[in-house]
Amino acid sequence: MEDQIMDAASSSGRTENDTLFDAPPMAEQERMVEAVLFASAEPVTLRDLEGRMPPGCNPREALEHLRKRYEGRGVRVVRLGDAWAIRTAPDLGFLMQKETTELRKLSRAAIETLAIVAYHQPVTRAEIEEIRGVSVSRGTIDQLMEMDWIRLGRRRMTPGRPVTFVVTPDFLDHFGLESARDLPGLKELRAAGLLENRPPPGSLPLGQGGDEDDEAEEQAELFEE
Amino acid sequence: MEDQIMDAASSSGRTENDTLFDAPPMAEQERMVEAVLFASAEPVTLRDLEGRMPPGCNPREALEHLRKRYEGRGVRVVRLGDAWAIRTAPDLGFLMQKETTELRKLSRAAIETLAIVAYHQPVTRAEIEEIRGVSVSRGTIDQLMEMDWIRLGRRRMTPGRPVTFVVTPDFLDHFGLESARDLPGLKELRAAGLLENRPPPGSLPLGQGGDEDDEAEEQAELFEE
Amino acid sequence: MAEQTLFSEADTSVEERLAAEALIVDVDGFEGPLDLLLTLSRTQKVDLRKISVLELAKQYLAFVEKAKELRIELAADYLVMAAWLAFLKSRLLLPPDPEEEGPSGEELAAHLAFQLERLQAMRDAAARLMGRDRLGRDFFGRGEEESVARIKTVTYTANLLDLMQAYARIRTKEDFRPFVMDRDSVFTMEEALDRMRHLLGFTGDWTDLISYLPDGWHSDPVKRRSATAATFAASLQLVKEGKAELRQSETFAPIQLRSLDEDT
Repeated sequence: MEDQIMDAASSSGRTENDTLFDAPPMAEQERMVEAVLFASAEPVTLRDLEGRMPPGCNPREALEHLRKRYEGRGVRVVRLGDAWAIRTAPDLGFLMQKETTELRKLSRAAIETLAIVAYHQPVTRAEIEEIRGVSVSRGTIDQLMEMDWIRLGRRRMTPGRPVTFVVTPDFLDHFGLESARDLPGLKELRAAGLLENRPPPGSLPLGQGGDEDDEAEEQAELFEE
Repeated sequence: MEDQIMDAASSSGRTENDTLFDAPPMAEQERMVEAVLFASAEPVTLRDLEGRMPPGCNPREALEHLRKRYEGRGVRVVRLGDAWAIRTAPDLGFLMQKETTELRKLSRAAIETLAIVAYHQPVTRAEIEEIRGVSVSRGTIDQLMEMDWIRLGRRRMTPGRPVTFVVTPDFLDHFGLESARDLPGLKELRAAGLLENRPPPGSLPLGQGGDEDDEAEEQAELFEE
Repeated sequence: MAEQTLFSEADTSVEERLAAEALIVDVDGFEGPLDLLLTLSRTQKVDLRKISVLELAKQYLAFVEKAKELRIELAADYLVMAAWLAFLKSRLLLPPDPEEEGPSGEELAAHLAFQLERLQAMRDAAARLMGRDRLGRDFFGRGEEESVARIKTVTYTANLLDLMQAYARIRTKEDFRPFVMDRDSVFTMEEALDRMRHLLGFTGDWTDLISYLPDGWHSDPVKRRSATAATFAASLQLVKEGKAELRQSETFAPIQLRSLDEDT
């Protein structure tokens, strides 16, 4: 069918009209209209199409072909006032639900808490508070759990048997990590220029003192494959 | 042709498989995939498609049909790793001056670093430095990560367990690559031994050999399907 | 001889001399010694696989010499490379010593050639990559994302950089707080002086200075160090005031103190 249109366009060009002589075949014009409608952020007017396409093109005809081609497909060529656009077929609207999610930046408290869980897991709430230097609100933890980025780990075998938090596979997925072990350490962050400031020379090492051995052991367990 | 497939899908559903029984015909699945891909500016993963389509659908097969259907058209169905997207045909770029986005100017160091990550992935910072013969400046890695063209890979199982870098689906999308295997000249470079991390004989001022076996394996994994 | 290849005016054209000068003046424009070597290797006009590493070493050393003459400061890694190339050159020129350990000159030269070829290959690859049809320039994504407002869910998001920077911020906060002495483990000289003035009266005999440390300051090394220093400083003050005398039998022996105050 395209061949027929192409022939018609080029033969009419050859015989009747000098400006049409150099115009691309209709199939090519249809491709152009298709690409422009797809990539444009707004519906495109005929005049706009004419302005963009090579001289001698007939966007109206190309649009008609394109509209026919998309009949019954998952998307349609629709006319909106004097402009044209490609739109999802109305019966498939149910597939578009995901497009309506609103993205919001995570709060500073949440991202800091998340970072501490990622780097120190399994970590208790008290430990998170000690590292951040401020208390962690219930809501922050709840939010991160609801997002399925952190979950409860094993209880710590210390008095009170506090619950611990670890990151989830969803977290790894979202941040494009193979495992939490792949997070760069402070030295690596600094080397990569991710730390704006440098510590004064001779400052103490950054590691938390205390029961590091204990923790390291537990971490090793957690990170084993 | 689609009709045949449709029949095959629905008849097998009727006779063999209860979960397939309710799956829409393949032509309908193709419409769905078409609608979802058209509606989204970002590549859509196979997993995402599966999640959005009715149970029993086979988006991979639908995608193959759709890809064939759009061959030679103004827009194309392209594969980017595990994700799929619709993109305009490159030969029609001249129509899109309005849509052209100012590409961020990258330094020579950043471009070289990007190429090294793409061809040598997973690659450590030390290896990048060995290949370029200079240290990677502050901010180069940072910039490439911010652009979402490289991300952290698995840590290398060598002393110090250094972090590695790999390229992202966004990188593939930007450069129109179906997968890292399709990097231009990859085969030739590999055949010429230029992607090896050849340990220097004795000690060299520039050398820092890696664990080659480990790395070769990891690379193979990455460049495989 | 090496000078000739780069800097002799007799057999080089004006263009080549200009290029050579540009090399020198623009040494900052090189991304390290390997980049410089790669540029120099182009004067050989051969396949990188057939390059003469010996010739290249000579050119590099001549370059470094010239830079010295012109009093251009070369970064340390250029000088390290120069030293290494001088070593390589001697290895390549001298007959191999059967006694000598380590890789041969040829092996070292081959590896350098490999490094140059690999760097060039990566540069070519980078150029090909950047020359590809690119999203947003040659081909385009959907201009108008469709939004069918059905379910409105709020998704919170953050990227890896946010996460890593947040962590770095927390963990380095400590480094940048204003300097404050940790009062918990510091025993001041004033405190020590108070304590010793009080205790000195009861000890007419020579007494080990350590016995003046307050209770609870012995075991923790940080506290012990602070208390010892304060007590020692306080004892010096007492000696200065003529209220006590100090003695030590030999280096590192215990320091002993006794009261001089006859009245108390």
